Amino acid sequence: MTIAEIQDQIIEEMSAHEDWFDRYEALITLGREFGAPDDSLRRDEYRISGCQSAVWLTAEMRDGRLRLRADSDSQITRGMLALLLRVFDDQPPGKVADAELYFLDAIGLRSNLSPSRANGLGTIVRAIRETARRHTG
Amino acid sequence: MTIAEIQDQIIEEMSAHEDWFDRYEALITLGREFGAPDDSLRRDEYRISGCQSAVWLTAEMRDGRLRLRADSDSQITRGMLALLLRVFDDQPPGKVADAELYFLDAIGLRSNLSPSRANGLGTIVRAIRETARRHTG
Amino acid sequence: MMNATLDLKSDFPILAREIHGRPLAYLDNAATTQKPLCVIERVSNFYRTRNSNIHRGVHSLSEESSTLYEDARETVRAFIGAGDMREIVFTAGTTDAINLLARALGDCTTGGDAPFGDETRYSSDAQIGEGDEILVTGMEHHSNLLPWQDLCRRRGAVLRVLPLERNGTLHMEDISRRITSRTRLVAVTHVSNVTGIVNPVEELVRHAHDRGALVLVDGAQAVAHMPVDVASLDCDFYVFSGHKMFAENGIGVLYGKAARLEELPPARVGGGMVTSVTLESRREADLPLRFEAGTPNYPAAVSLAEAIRYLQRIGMQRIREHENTLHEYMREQLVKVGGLTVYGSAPEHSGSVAFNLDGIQPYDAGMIMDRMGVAVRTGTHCAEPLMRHFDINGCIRASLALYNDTDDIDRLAEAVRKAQSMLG
Amino acid sequence: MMNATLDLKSDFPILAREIHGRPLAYLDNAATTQKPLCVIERVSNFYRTRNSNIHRGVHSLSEESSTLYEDARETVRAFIGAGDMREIVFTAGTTDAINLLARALGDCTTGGDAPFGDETRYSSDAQIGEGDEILVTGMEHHSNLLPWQDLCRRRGAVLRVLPLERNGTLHMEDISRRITSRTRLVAVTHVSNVTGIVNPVEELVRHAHDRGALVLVDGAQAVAHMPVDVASLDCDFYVFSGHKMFAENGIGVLYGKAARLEELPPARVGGGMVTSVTLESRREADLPLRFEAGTPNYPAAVSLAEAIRYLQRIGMQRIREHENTLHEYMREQLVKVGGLTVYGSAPEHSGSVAFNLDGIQPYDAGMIMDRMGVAVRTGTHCAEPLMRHFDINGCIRASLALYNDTDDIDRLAEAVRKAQSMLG
Ligand SMILES: Cc1ncc(COP(=O)(O)O)c(C=O)c1O
Ligand SMILES: Cc1ncc(COP(=O)(O)O)c(C=O)c1O
Repeated sequence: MTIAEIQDQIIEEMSAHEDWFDRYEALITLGREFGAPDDSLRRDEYRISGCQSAVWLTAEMRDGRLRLRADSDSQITRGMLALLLRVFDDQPPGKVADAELYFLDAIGLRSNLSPSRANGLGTIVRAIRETARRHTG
Repeated sequence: MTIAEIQDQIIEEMSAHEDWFDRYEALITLGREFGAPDDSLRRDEYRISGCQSAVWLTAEMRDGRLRLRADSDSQITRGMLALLLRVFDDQPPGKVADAELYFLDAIGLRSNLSPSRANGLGTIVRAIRETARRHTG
Repeated sequence: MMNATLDLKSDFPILAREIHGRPLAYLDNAATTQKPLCVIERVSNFYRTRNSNIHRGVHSLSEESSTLYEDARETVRAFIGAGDMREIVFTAGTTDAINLLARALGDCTTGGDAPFGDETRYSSDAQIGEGDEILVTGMEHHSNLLPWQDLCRRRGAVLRVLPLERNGTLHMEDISRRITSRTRLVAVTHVSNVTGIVNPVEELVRHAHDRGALVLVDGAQAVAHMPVDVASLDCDFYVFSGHKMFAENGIGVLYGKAARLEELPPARVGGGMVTSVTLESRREADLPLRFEAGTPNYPAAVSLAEAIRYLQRIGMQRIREHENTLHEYMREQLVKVGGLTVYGSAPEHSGSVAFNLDGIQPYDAGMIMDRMGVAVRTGTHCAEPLMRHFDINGCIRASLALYNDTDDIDRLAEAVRKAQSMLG
Repeated sequence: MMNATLDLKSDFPILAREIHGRPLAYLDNAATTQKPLCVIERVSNFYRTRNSNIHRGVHSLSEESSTLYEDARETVRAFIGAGDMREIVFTAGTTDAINLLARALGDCTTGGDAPFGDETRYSSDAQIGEGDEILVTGMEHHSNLLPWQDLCRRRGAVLRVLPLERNGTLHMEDISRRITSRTRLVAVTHVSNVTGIVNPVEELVRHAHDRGALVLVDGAQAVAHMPVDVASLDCDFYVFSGHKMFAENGIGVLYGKAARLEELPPARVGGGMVTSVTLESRREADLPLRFEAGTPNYPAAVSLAEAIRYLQRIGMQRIREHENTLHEYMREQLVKVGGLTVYGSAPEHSGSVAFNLDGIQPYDAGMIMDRMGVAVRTGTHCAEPLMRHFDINGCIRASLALYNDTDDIDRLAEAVRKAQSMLG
């Protein structure tokens, strides 16, 4: 699926949850299902600075596609990472670098993008895009 | 005359001047008549710090009385010095140190006494009193 | 038990705000306090009618501003029980005050010479140098740690740390061992900004003075919550921030005993702190102006004086009692909720309670609690060594001020339960 | 000739005040400017509805405050034409900014070692040391002189001075001689706070960069009066104060090219400028937070953004033209009065006119003028070397801002006449 198609899918799924608590409940569930903590990933060198919770991110290229791995000690952040990786993982790096990211807005996470947010979602998105850019051209 | 008598005299004289401009006109005249600038006095060691205009002050004891000399480069300050010396010069140092100073209030110069005033009248009065205190006891 | 209750919320306009459709329960007072209407209006009126730069201007507005600024200094002096206005230096805040002091204590020499500026006025003995020791505690805010760390590295001095007991209190038995004849300064917080533990400052001061060491007390978390009297504490320096005691931001205080301040050269220089300047030299103003280079934040000083008058109308002792009662109630309620750990316990507390929900990241909990209208702070609270002491990455901190009430605490408990149910 | 006239007095509540029964003619703008109602109300509203400490709190108020603080940074960035928000460091004011820079440039080393902190990040080449030269000019405000004097003495560097022509302008022919290969920094004011002379900063920057020297421009007297674009000036650092540009006190800006700031260690340390801390070490935050230790004055930053929007609504070019017209009118009127000396003349002026009445002390004149409702400043204006250049002990300074009009100037002339008649 394309980045846009995945975003549309997420928007549809999340639109079932009307209020904030439901939406975050869903996010937390996603976080729980995101996989076991991976110690090979939870290393200082992979840590993104500027988030209050710890966030780790790595990327490599496989078959011309960007393969992302990420983790966090925060459940909510893990939920957000689950969504972000669903959108960005296994996509061509050029698309990752340039894709318009509208689903966060649509599902009510937009305010999390501002640079002063403690969760650093904006910082994570920026880190993913920069990684992608390094792997293009 | 005592310090109180002199103060009363000054209050009477100055009360003739109703508005601020008249009073300051009188003060400036006093400053002009205060005597020629005295270079033996205008020396760094005699300078009181904390006034915007330069003020010099010395004191010595003669016959048990405090003999004050003072000068300033500001006419208005010289006028104030003229009044202060009229009150304090040639008085016993104990009286100078302790005298209640009410004439400044009565002739409308009280606000000049506050520590933040640029003219430092308060600073000058404090310097005179400290000098007097050094010469008592 | 609730008889000491104050009822002050209506004095603080922001407390009427709603957050996500719920009334605000503001429990982030250790970060900054809200401002009563009288303070907000005082500053607004000041700018509308009095504002002008100070520093001995001869025109009326300037004299009015100058007078109000010096009146504020006197108000602060009386509030903390200092002996003399010359001992009250206005700074931009606590961090600024500590940095200023750290620089003055060690960075005004030219490689071993006497400090310069008005050279004859200072004592080079007052400068901290090679081999000297500075003692901090394991619970200091970064602002009372990093400046000393840096000073030690710059001057070849040694940073020592007074360790903590498991419950987060100072290891007082260690004191006589840790304060040695080489100790020049003990830097200690009056109240922990995390655990709310009140330190036995008077005892520390006695020990330090016995060994000839100076004491700086970081009062950032104390002045808004309890009577503070620097004379009876007998500390050499005391610092705090206006914004944590109901005044506007951008003002703080460095109190220093006059004899101590006289020995120190100004570490920040510029307009306003000199009486004469040439290209090669300067003559410096007397205390306290010597330490106030540049245009001071005189409107914020006016706001601080107004905040102090507000506090005095209520009475610091009443405030202390009210907060004590609430603090106990908060601990009780949290224990009742269960499934959490409270960090730190001591004979005397003030302000903050720090805790973590079992198996839940503080950040996650904070997000949910915010949605419940409850403002707490999460993270390391600029006290990472203390986090390491408790072996945690961070925690939730709920911190009190005079306007809080049991309702805020009940809301806190409710929000904690909600976070547990969503995240647990 | 008066076609560029602005009519803004009603925006400024304080200008409706009476002084000794006369309307206020406020001509002390170089000391501080008055605040428009929109700025006063912006801050008041901020405290009533938004206030909370910033620094990545997770609760809503904290996020609102943080966002407004960073928005203010962006507003400042755009206003002075900086390329990147990371280049805008908030300080307490101009004096504070210059002191911070001076310390960062020379006081973060341990006797010749590399600067410490996050050691790998800095360049020890950026530190000023033994034998290096700093060039200031003969017209600097003490705040742009004393910090360099002190730095030179601490580090064994040499302070050089670019002398002035008789008319008070920089001796530009001397420049190539004074900026040598040893010059590390040129510190120059954009506009003199006494004579109002506008310096040829771009030319100075070119010369300095040709020799590999950095340039700090003190913009305290420029930013409120003319369009300023740091990109076209190409200076390395630019500093100014909010209170001199219609914002509240307690906020200032240190602009620095990102590459230059990256090289420099933070000279003030504490909470908020680190990402992790141990008792022995720290990891520092990225620009600009690395230079903002302690709780920043975010409400004053919000006021600065509001002041900038006010300025932008009027337009800096229009303000410049209005003030130019008034400045010329003021000089003309003073010449017409006669019996006085105006100090300094140059192709370009802004803001201040400095003068003395023949045979009359400025202090005396200022007292009389105040009674006429005219607020001017008298004294040395924190520029004693410049006083010495003109061979005077002090002078009267009348200084303009956007709200002044010809009526203020006529009142000034009238007050000067009165002072002459009383004191002459
Ligand atoms: C040219 C110049 N530089 C620096 C300053 C110092 O500014 P502040 O007092 O706001 O720190 C001033 C004003 O006082 C000034 O006019
Ligand atoms: C104990 C303590 N010290 C110092 C500080 C720093 O205060 P400020 O940020 O106002 O400089 C704080 C608050 O942040 C604190 O709680």
